[in-house]
Amino acid sequence: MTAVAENTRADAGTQTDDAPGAVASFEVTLKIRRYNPESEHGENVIWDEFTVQAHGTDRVLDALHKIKWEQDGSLTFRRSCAHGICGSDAMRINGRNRLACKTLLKDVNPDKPITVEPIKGLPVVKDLVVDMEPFFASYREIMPFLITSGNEPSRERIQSQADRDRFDDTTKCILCAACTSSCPVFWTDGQYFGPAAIVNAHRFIFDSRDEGAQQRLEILNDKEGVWRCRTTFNCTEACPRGIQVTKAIQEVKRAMITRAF
Amino acid sequence: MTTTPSAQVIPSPRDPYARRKTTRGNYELYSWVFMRASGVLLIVLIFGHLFVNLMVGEGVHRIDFAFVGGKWTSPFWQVWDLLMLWLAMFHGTNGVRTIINDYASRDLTRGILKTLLYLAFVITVALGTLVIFTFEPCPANADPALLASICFE
Amino acid sequence: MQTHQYDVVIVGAGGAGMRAALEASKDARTAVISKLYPTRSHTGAAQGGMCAALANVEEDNWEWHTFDTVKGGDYLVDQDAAEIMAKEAIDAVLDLERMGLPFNRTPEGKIDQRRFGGHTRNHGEAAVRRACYAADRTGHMILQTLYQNCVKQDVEFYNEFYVLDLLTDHDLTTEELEDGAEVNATGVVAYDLATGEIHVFQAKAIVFATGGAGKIFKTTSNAHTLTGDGMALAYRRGLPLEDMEFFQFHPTGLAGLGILLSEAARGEGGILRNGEGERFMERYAPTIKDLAPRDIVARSMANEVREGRGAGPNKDYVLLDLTHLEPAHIDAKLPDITEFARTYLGVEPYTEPVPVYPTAHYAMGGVPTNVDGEVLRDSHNVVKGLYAAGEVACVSVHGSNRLGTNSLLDINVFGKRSGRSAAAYAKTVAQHKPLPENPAERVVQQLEEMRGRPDGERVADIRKALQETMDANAQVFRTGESLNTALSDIRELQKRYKNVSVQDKGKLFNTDLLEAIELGFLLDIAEVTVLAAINRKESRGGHYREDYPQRDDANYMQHTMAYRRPTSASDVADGHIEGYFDHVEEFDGYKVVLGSKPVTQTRYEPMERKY
Amino acid sequence: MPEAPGGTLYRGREGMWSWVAHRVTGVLIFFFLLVHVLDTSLVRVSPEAYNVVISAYKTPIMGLGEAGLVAAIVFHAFNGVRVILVDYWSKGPRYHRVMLYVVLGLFVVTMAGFLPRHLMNVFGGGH
Ligand SMILES: Cc1cc2nc3c(=O)[nH]c(=O)nc-3n(C[C@H](O)[C@H](O)[C@H](O)COP(=O)(O)OP(=O)(O)OC[C@H]3O[C@@H](n4cnc5c(N)ncnc54)[C@H](O)[C@@H]3O)c2cc1C
Ligand code: HEM
Ligand code: SF4
Ligand code: F3S
Ligand code: FES
Repeated sequence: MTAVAENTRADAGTQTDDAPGAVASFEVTLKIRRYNPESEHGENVIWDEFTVQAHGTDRVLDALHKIKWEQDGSLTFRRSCAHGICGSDAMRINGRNRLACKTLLKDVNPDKPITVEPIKGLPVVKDLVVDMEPFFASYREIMPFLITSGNEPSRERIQSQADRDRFDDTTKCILCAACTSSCPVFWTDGQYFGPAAIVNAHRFIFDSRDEGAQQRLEILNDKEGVWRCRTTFNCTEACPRGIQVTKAIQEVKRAMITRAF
Repeated sequence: MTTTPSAQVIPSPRDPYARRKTTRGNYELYSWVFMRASGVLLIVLIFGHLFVNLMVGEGVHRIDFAFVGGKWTSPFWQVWDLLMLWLAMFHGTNGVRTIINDYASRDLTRGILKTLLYLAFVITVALGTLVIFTFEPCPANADPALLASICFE
Repeated sequence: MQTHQYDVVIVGAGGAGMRAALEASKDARTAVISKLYPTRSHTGAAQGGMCAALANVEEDNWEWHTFDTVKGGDYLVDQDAAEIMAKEAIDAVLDLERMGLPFNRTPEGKIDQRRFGGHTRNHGEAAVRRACYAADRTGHMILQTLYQNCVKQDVEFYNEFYVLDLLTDHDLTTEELEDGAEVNATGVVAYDLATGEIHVFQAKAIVFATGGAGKIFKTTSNAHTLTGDGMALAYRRGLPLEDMEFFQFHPTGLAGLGILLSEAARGEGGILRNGEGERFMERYAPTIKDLAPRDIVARSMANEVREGRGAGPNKDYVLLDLTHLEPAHIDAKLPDITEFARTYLGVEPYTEPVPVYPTAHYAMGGVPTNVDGEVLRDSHNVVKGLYAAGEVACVSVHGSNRLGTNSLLDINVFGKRSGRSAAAYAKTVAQHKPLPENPAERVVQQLEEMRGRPDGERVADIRKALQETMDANAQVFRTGESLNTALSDIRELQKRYKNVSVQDKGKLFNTDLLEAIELGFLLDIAEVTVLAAINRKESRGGHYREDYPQRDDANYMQHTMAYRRPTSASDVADGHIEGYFDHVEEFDGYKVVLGSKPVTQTRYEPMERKY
Repeated sequence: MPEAPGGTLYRGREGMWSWVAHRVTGVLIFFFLLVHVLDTSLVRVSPEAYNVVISAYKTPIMGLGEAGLVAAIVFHAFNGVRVILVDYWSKGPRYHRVMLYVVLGLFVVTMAGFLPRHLMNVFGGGH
C-alpha cells in the first residue's frame, strides 16, 4: 500500500479552474492514516502519503477524491453532500476535527503535508471510516423528539419569535460527531454522552413547546452525563456549524442546578 | 511513503452498542457545585495562608516550630487552617477521583486507585485535624529556644 | 447471505422514505434500508421552504397553489395529483410542526411564510407568501424532525445497506402480460457496505424513496450519492420511467461549483444582475422578475452569458446581488447560503454580489406512480406491493418544471400516502409471495464480476466523461444535434463500462466497488434522459430545444414513458405499449421503447405560460 | 469497546490546554498537600523533628520547588475562577479565551510580586 507520489495526469481536475477568484494550481501532499481490516501482512495501520494537483478553491474532500479516483481506489472515507450539510465526512485534518468538504486546502497550509486521520474515540472500521453506532446510541438515549401531553392542537402550536430563537443555535446540528470525537473526556473511555447528545437535548429542553425537559435532564444527570464536561471547548472549536456547544452544555448544567436546589 | 506498522485488532463493525450502565442521580451534580464553592473559599484561605507564611517578614525562613506554634494559639488561625485543610482535601480528593474515573477504564484499576485515594484522604484529614486541635504550643520538655514567645508570657 | 421478512420495506431514508416509515410502522412491521445514515440524506440540503396555503401572513388558498403548480409545470402536470398535493399541503406542514419542526414564526407566533418562485395569488396576479420555512435550512429541519420521530417510534433501520435489485414474480422485460394481469413485487436484494454481505429482504410491500440522479451532470447541487439507484433498478427490471427528459436546472448555483443558493435569496429580495449590472430578469419576466419559475430564470441567465453579458473574467456567470439587504436580515433569513459563498468562493455577500450559474438540481421524472404511490408498469397497470415516493417517483405533480418548495411538499404528502397505502396493502396480504429460486444471483454475479476483473477502465474516468458530455450537450439549451452527440458519447462509455475494474478487492467497506455500481446506474439514467429528450421535439418547462423553441401541445401534451427491453422481445413495442412514440433505440442487446401516458386534466386548460 | 488507533496529538486550542494545565496543577497541589499535612503533623511529635523537616524547605532547591508550587496554586486558582465564570456567567463561554489571557496576565503579575521577594528570602539572607 505504498502510494505513487507522482504528478497527476494533466487533465486532472479542471473542475474549478473557472471558479471565480481561482488561484493558480498547486501541489499538495496528504499524509493519511490508513487502516485496512483485511490486510494480509498484519500491518494494518500505516501512514500513507499522496501528492495531488489542487486548485484555488479545492477542499480536502476534493483532494481525497482525486486520490481515490486517480491513485488508490481503496482509500475509504464517507461523504455525500460535499458542502457541509450532511455530516458524513468529519475527520482529523492537521490534528483538528473538521469536515473535509468544508476545509479549503489553501486554508490549512498546503506547503507542508496535510495529515488526515479518522476522528478519535470511535472504533475505526477502515481508513477514515469509524463506527458511528456508539455516537448515535447516545443521541437516541436523550429522547431527541418533541414530547407533549394532551390533545394535538388542530393548527400549529403557537410559539413566539423569542421562544423560537431560544434554541435556534442547537437546531443546526448535523450529527457529524466532530464535537464528541474532539472531546478529551470522550476519548478516555467512550462512555461520556458527549457534546452532540447534549446539544440535541438542549434543542428540546429549551423548546417552549416541549414538555420532556425533566426527563431529559434526569437522563443527563448521570455520571456519564453533563457533569463530565470539563469545558475544554474542543467541541465548540470543532463544530462545523458554528454551534456554541460548550455554552449549550453550560445551559443544560444550569438548568439541572436550578432544578436540584 | 513512510509506513509505520502497528498491529490493531478491531472487532466486527457495528458492534451492538450499549452504555455500560446508567448511573443517574444528583451525586455528580453536588460534587460539581462543591468544587466551585470550595474553590472560591479556597482562594481566600490559601492565598491568606501563603501570604502570611511566605510573604510577610522573611517569608519561608521564618517558618519554624515557634512560628507555627504561635499561629495556632489563636483560634482564628486554628479555624482558618482547619477549614483550609478540610476544603482542600475534599476538593482535591474529589478532583483526583474525577481524574481516576476518566483515565482508569478497567473496573479493578479504578477500584484500587480510589481505595488508595480515600485512604490517603482519611489519614491526612484525621491527622491534620488531630494536630490542629491537640496541638500543644509549649511542650513541657522542649528546648525553650524553639518555642514561641507566648510560652514565656 | 441473510434473509429477512418484513411487512413493509422502505428503500431510502430521506424525507420521503422516513415520512413513509412513520406512517407504515404504525401498523405494519417495517424496515427502512438506506445506503446512508438517515440524517445524511440529501433532503437535509434543501434550503428555502415548503409551500402550503396556510394563509398565515396573507390571503391564500390551495386552489391558487394548484394553479401555480400546474402552470409552473407547463401544463404537463397531472392535475388531480397537483390538487391533492396542494390540499394536503396544509396538513403536511402542520403535521411537521406538531412533530416538532421549528419553523420560523410570525410576530403572532404562527408559522411564518415567504415568497418563492412561481407562487402567486389569484392565478398569477402577484407573488404570494406561501413557503413555510426554517431560516435557509428547511430541509435540514425536516430531515432531522422525521428522523427524530423515527427514533421516537422505534423504526427499524438498516443503515449503509445498498439496495441493488428489485424482485418481482414476473419478468417484465420479456413476458407479455395481459392488461390487468397481476404482477407482484416480492422483495429487494441489498448489500451491506460494512461487511460486504448480501441480504435479501422479503416484503409484502416495498416503497422506493431513493431520491434523485443529479450526478449524471457535472455541475449539480446534488450529493455524490444521488446516482438514481431506484430509478435504474426499476428500469432494469422492466418498469418504465416517466418524463426523464425534464431535469431542472436551478438558476443560482455557486459558479463553478454548483452548490446551491436557495431561491429564498431572491424571495427575500435578492436580485440577479448581468455583467453590466443590469437587472436582466425585468426583460424576461416583467411581472415577477427574479421570482419567475426556475426554468425561465435559468435560461435567461444562460442566455445573458451566451450573448456576452456575463460577469467575471471569462464572462461566464451572472451575479446574485444581496448587498442592498440589511446584514441582520441576511443573517436571520439566509445564514447558511451566505456562509457557503464565504467558505467556498471567498465572497462576502453583505458587500459583494455572488457569482452564480445554473446547476443541475432536480429530476422531474422518475418511476411513474398513481396518487397513492403505487408504481405503474405501463400507462395504467400497477405492480402490486410496489410503491415509490419523493424525487425517485413521478406522480406527476411537477410536470415539466417543478416549482421551488414543491418537492419538500411532494416528499411529505406522497411519502405519507405511499407509506399508508403500503401498510394497508400489506395487511391485506396473508402470506409473503415466494421469492425467486436464487434471489441474490444477479447481484452476486454483478459484484463478483466487477471485483474480479483484474484491470480495466477506471470508474472516475468514465463518470467524468459522462458528466462532461451531459453538461455540454443536455443542459439548459439542447438541440437534436447536441443530444445525439451526448447519446453517442454515452454509448461509448457504456461499452467502456463493461470493462470497468476496481482497485479495492476487499469485502469490508468497499466504497470503490459501490461507486462502480453507481456509475452503472448513472449511465442508464443518462441514456434514458437523453433518449427522451431527443424524442421530445418541443420546448416545455425544463426541457428547451433550440431547434423546436415552441411548446407543441398537439403532439407532446403527454408524458414520456421509457421502457428498456431485450432486443429479442420483439413485439412488445407494437402491441403492448400504449401511446407508442415510434422510437426504438437498439443498442447492445437491448432497446429503449418510448411510449406515452396521457396527462390528467381537471380544471385548468393549457395556456401560454407568461410571467 | 475497542480503542481507535492513536494518531497525532490532538491540536486543541486554549480551552484544551488550559484544562490540561488545570488538571496537572490540581494533582500537583493535591500531592503536595498530602506531604504538607504530614510534615506539619510533626509539630505534634516534637519541635525538633518539625524544625528538621521544615528546614528542608529552606534549602534553595526546595525553595525553587516551593516557587513552582505557588505558581501551580496561583494558576489553578485563577483558572478555577475562570472555569466558574464559564459555568455561571451566561457570557462566560463566549469570553473564555479572553478570560484565559486575563488569567495568564494576573498570573504573571502575581508571580512578579511574589517571586523576587521569595527568591530573595530563599537565596538572600536569613538564617
Ligand atoms: C441543494 C438543494 C436544495 C433544495 N431546496 C429545496 C427547497 O427549498 N424546497 C423544496 O421543496 N425542495 C428543495 N430541494 C429538492 C428536495 O430537497 C429533494 O427533491 C427531496 O429532498 C428529495 O427527497 P427524497 O426523500 O426523495 O430523497 P433523498 O433525501 O435524496 O433521500 C434518498 C435516500 O435514498 C437512499 N438511497 C439511495 N439509493 C439507495 C440504494 N441503492 N439503496 C438504499 N438506499 C438508497 C439514500 O440513502 C437516502 O436516504 C432541494 C434540493 C437540493 C439538492
Ligand atoms: C485556590 C483555589 C482553588 C480554586 C479556585 C479551585 C478551583 C477548581 C475548580 C473550579 C475545579 C473544577 C474544574 C472543572 O470542573 O473543570 C477544580 C478542580 C480541581 N482542583 Fe481545584 N481549586 C483550588 C484549589 C485546589 C487545591 C488546593 C487542590 C489540591 C488539593 C485542587 C485540586 C484540584 C483537582 C485535583 C481538580 C480536578 C481537576 C480536573 O478534574 O481536571 N484545587 N479546582
Ligand atoms: S454539535 Fe456541531 S460538531 Fe457536534 S455533531 Fe452537531 S454539528 Fe457536528
Ligand atoms: S470538548 Fe468536551 S469537555 Fe466539554 S466543552 Fe466540549 S464537551
Ligand atoms: S460531505 Fe456532507 S458534510 Fe461533508
